[in-house]
Amino acid sequence: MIVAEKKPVEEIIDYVKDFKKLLIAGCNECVTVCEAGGKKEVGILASALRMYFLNEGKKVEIDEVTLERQCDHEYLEEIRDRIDKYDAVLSLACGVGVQFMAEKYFSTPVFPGVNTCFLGAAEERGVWSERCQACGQCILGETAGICPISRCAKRLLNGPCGGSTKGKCEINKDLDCAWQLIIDRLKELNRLDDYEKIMPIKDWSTERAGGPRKVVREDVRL
Amino acid sequence: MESIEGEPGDFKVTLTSYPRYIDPIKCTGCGECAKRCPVTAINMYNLGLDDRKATYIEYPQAVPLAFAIDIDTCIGCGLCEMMCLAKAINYEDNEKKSTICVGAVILSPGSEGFDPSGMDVLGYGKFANVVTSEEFERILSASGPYRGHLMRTLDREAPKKIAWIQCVGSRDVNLCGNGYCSSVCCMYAVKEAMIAKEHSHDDLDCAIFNMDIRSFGKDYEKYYNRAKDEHGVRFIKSRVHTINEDSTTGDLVIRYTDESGQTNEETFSMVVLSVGLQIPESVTALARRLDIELNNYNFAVTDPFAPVNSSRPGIFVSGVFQGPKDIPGSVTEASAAACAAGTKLAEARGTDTKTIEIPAEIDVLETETRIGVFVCNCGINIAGVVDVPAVADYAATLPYVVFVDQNLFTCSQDTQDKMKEVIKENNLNRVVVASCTPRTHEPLFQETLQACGLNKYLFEMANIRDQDSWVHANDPEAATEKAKDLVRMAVARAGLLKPLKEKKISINRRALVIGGGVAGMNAALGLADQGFDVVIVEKEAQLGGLSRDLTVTIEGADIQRYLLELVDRVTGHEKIQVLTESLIVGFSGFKGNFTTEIMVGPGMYERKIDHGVVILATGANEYKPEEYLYGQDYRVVTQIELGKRLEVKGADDISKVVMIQCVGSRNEKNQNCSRVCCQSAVKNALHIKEFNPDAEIYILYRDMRMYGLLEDYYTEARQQGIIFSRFSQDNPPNVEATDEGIAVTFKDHILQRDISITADLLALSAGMVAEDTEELASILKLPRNEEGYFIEAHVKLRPVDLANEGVFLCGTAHSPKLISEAISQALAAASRATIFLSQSEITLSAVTARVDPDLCAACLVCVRACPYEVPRINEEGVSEIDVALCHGCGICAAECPAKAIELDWYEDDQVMSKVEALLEGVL
Amino acid sequence: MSTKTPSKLEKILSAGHMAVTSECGPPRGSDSEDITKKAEMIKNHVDAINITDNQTSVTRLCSLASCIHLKKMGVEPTLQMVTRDRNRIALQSDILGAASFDIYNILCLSGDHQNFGDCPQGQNVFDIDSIQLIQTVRQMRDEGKFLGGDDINRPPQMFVGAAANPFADPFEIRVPRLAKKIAAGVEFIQTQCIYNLEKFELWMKQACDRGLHEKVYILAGVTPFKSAGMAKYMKNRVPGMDVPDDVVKRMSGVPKENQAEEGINICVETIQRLKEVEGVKGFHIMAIEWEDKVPEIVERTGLYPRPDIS
Amino acid sequence: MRINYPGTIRIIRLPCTGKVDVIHILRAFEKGADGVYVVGCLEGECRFSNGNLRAKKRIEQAQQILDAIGIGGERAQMYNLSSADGPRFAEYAVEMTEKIKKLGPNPLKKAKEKMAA
Repeated sequence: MIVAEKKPVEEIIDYVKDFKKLLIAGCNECVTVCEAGGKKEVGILASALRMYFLNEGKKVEIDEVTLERQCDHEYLEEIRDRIDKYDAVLSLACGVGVQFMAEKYFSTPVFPGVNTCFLGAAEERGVWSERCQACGQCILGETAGICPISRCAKRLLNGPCGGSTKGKCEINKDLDCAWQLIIDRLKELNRLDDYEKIMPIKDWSTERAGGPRKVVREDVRL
Repeated sequence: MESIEGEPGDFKVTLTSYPRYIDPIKCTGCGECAKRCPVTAINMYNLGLDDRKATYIEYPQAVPLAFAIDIDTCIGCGLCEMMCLAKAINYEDNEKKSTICVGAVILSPGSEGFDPSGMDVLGYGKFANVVTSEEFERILSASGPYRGHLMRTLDREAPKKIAWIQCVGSRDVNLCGNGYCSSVCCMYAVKEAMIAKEHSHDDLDCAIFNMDIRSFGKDYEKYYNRAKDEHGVRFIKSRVHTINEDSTTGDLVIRYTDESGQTNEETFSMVVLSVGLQIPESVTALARRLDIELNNYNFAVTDPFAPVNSSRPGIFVSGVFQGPKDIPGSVTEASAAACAAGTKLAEARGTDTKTIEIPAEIDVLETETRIGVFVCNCGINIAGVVDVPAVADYAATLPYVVFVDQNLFTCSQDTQDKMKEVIKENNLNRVVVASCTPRTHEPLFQETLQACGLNKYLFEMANIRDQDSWVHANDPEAATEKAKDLVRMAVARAGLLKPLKEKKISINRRALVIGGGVAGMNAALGLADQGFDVVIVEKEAQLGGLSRDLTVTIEGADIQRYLLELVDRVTGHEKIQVLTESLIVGFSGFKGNFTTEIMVGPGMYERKIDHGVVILATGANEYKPEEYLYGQDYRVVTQIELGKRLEVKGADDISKVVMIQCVGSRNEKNQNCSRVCCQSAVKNALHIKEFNPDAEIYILYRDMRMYGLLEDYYTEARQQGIIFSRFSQDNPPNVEATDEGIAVTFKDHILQRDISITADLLALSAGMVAEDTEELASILKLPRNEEGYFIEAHVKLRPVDLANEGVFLCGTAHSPKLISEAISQALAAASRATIFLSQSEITLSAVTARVDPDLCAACLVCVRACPYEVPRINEEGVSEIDVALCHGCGICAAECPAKAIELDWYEDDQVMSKVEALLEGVL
Repeated sequence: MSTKTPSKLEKILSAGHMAVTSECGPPRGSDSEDITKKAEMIKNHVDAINITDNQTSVTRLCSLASCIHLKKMGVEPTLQMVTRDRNRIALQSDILGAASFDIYNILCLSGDHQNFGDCPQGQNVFDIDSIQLIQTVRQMRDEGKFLGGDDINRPPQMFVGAAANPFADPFEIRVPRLAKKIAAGVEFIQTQCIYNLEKFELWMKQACDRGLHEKVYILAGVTPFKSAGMAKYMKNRVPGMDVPDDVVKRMSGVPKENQAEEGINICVETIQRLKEVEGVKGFHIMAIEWEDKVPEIVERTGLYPRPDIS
Repeated sequence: MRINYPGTIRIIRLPCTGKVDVIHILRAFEKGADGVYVVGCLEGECRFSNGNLRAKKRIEQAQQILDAIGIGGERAQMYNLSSADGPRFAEYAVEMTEKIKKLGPNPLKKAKEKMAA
């Protein structure tokens, strides 16, 4: 899923301090699951902002809503009838949701309430880590199911570098060396010989290098 | 208790009740009498360290929580009688005799701390800063004489260095005649040292002078290690000669001999004497009257295989009267005694029970909210401070309030009757009582609601006594305002309350006992003898478990004979079904209604058993040593192997034996003490001496943990010339195999040099390891500690329950223990299970969490946050909480990032309505 | 062996001589004298001088310009090139730039992570990695083609090197990794600084067992300690460095004023011992900001004078 | 024990401090409370295993937010005590009251007055 982190309240205040009517919009998908932008966080942020504005002597109205998903038109439509009431929207969805909201409601300023971090997994409650950089050309089949692009600090396709120490990355000893993981798993799979195959220079055009990407599925379109 | 006459099942007990001069039934515990009492008396609860009044309550947790008059100090001024609005004072009260008929009796008269006044050298009574451990407990207590501030008695100065002297009044035949070990002093001394360090504002130095540290209980060794290694408590192996006072500072100089025989001195600001447990004279007199046999230390005589049966049939014993023990042991044994007594009384169960008829519930959701408020004066407890009429008038102005009344004592029977009428007359559908604490009185008022056809959850209390009049007695005006706030808050919440349905679940009155060893079989019999069906699941082909390898107890009781009888009783019992060679493969359900899937027999056919409770008795095994040439040389054996050998071959052919203690215990792999190995060693050593009095026996140990009455055998062993030599963990004995024998080299701590013994036999006191229950624990979702022993719900309060309701624990599955202790614990588990099984249905609390599936994002936060693993993501892909399993803590509701969970009766709106009512108009 | 490039280093190695290389770190400024002075100190004692490429991710004068300065003073440079900072366009372009100045040696590296340097907030590139850079140079040289497939007019003539760290984890792939670099086309190897001789010899032996020493010239890397403090720092703080306890102990065992001398002694002893190891074809002396000691080390190990091949 | 403590406190009962959420604390300030504190069991002695540790985390979170919006994080606190420890309850009540007195009233009160004027 998409993993996001709450923005500091100070930063959010800076965005919205000059508005009079605000809508805080949560999203009931990824950001709820990673506890950054669900209904609960909407309530907390709304309360915090109400207090902030009152303390500043400003009269600001703040409403709360949590949409099922902010990356789908149909769900975003749910606030169509009242969007004009607001000077601005604070979206706690991921960057996708924030933009989709902004596209849809073109004349309403939309601000992000979270920092969208990465595509990751929940290792345990409160610990998420990156697993994928959406490069568009999956190589996991060659790397024993461990992605060096998202998990090696230098995204080396032919690692490890000389800094790998005791299974950890040179930049942070709490970080696993992705190539150590790959080698360990190759060994487990009895495929260590594959290590000596040189990975060719990667075609990054399917990653952001190729510009904004789009998936068009003719089979499911009408 | 004066006397017990008659036979088991039909005893006539004569009791004398001493006068209290205050009727405990009328007394509301308000305390006005004590407040007005002009007489000061010594407070013996704080061991004379502070004062109380002649009208008093012994301690805040006393049951019943009622006052009494100490007639020895009372001057008869009559003030209390004038003050008491409940009219509970009766100066004419006198001694009453009564007779009750019972079927069985349990004696738990307890013990007293040893009085060290007679031991001159320790200076107790002479030097103010020498206190007993009991006094020190009071000093540390928040309800103690110094309110928990660590001070010494002489000058109320904070001590900088405290010493504990162990074994005062224990393990000492010469000075006090108490040859036994009191079993508890080591641990309480360590605990006191840790708490003292916590309470101290400086870096308090704590030293414990001891002969052995006996931290033999479950996880106690870890606590001891923490005290030693992390908190720097010093443990000094020594014997204390004398304690002298430095008269200018009040400090105390301890003169002691250390292990090497050298005499040293060290100065402390305070000395605590760790006094042992002792049976008081009053108890020995009682035992004499009741014709209960006592041993030479005045503990009740019991059989190792019937540990709670006194010498007189139908009379059972528990607690320290049975033998020195700690709180977990006492609580366990109390349950065991209850089981043993209950077995004989099973027929009578439920015959005196009265059932209350509850009228059908009125539907309140569709009707307008009508709140009634009852403000209590609580005599003058509330009214003496709070302006009750003003509060009542105020309540009448609040939204939805249609009725207000005030009462002298709302809890009295007549007021309750009146309240019922009022509720009905006024069609009240929410009730607020502004009085005392819901902790004690909520159930009473809820019953009243139910009697009027109202759901009991339509009730709310405002605590204007404990939280108001009692604590703001000096500011009546503010207290009255606070009372109004509390009432306003309560009314606000009451308006939002909804009726809740308490689910009733029927109980399958059958028990599943996992493990057919001594503990499992005793637990099964404990239940079966009371009429409950029991299924025992044993994975081996035979019953008996580890005890099949044991020969005799240290007292000389024949274990194999006992086992034979036990197996006969179990297999012959019509209520018990035994499944051997069986494996548990599935488990589901909740308290009262479990289903267990079992693969049975060599054919592995599957059976499903429905049952209401589980008793875990999976046991433990002797550790297979990897140390000291075990398995490499036939002359190296474990204590169990040695025991068997002695049984078969005797010991005529062995003349030199070395035993090494703590093999596989108290080390990095297994931090805990295995509890039983010291006595195994002494037991086998004494047996060898019986066969061959000339045999030389060396026991190499780290601490000899011969707790309780076992100490006598330790003394005897030394008298018989068995040599005990201490080694330290970092310098263990060295063992080599030679043609002549096993050469064991160790450092003698008295001689301070290495000694080498070539032994015919080396016996390793191998510790205990829990049976491998990893898979079982994961199937049943039960918690285990690092060593693989199951974890009880609360060490002291619920020693045989698991946190998972309906699951109980006994025997060595809990921790290493002796056979008699395992039997006790098995009976205790049966007793706890009986409480459960004796009901035909149970009512579940309605305070449980509820998921709104429309909001749920299936994020797993509740699944991960719940301490009981109750929520699960169901087939619809949303979280679901089984009310039968929910404990009602509300953690999931607070954590839910989608705000999809509410805790009934504590819904967010209901909680926040109190905040909003309180702060109404502030902004 | 016949040579494929005009590189002096390659010629010396293929003639069967023990090669000696050293390195200079460019200045954090634009004064070219910093580099020429260092080179002056050692130019008679080494066959080629590596110029590091923003080592430890600290911004410095660029490697290519520094190499040009060496070239101008008649010293043979080895251009170190990391893939951290440039994408494949920039890398190829810089290779051509170097070739235009007749720089004949290149060392292909991935580079330290920018986290260690003065711009930890910067973006890294890693469009390709070190092994792929080896392939790139070889393709440009041998096939005369850019990565995109177009022909190069006057392809670069470069002797292609890479680093190898026999001590990094996991040890079991250290030799396969060397093989991988060889398969990619590397011609000479300069190793990480060697203090743990046993481990290096084990690695060398495993490499020889696979015959790798015949496919690539291996120059053993050495760095003299200036002090016991430096030994401890390298042991504890530098990733991928293996400094055994007894070496640290030996450094700490002598008085402070003699520690520098002891460091040189250790370095000299290391070279003496490794000269005898099968597969070692030369030495790469990395005297960090201590270039004036290089001549002494070279002389004391009998590697002076350097062969004259032109 | 009837130990006197300041009359500044009103108690709201919950089954476990684990039921307290950040929003409950913020709302109390939003409505004008000068201070909020949560009293839970001693650490390691939660009846529900870890509710009090969760509450501690939530108080910390509330404190951060209150600091950020100018109300002051110190106004929210967590205390732990055993249910048998009346004196300590009173001690904490005094401590909290003094702390809040020092900090003065909830700044929102003044802000509101100003706006009204």
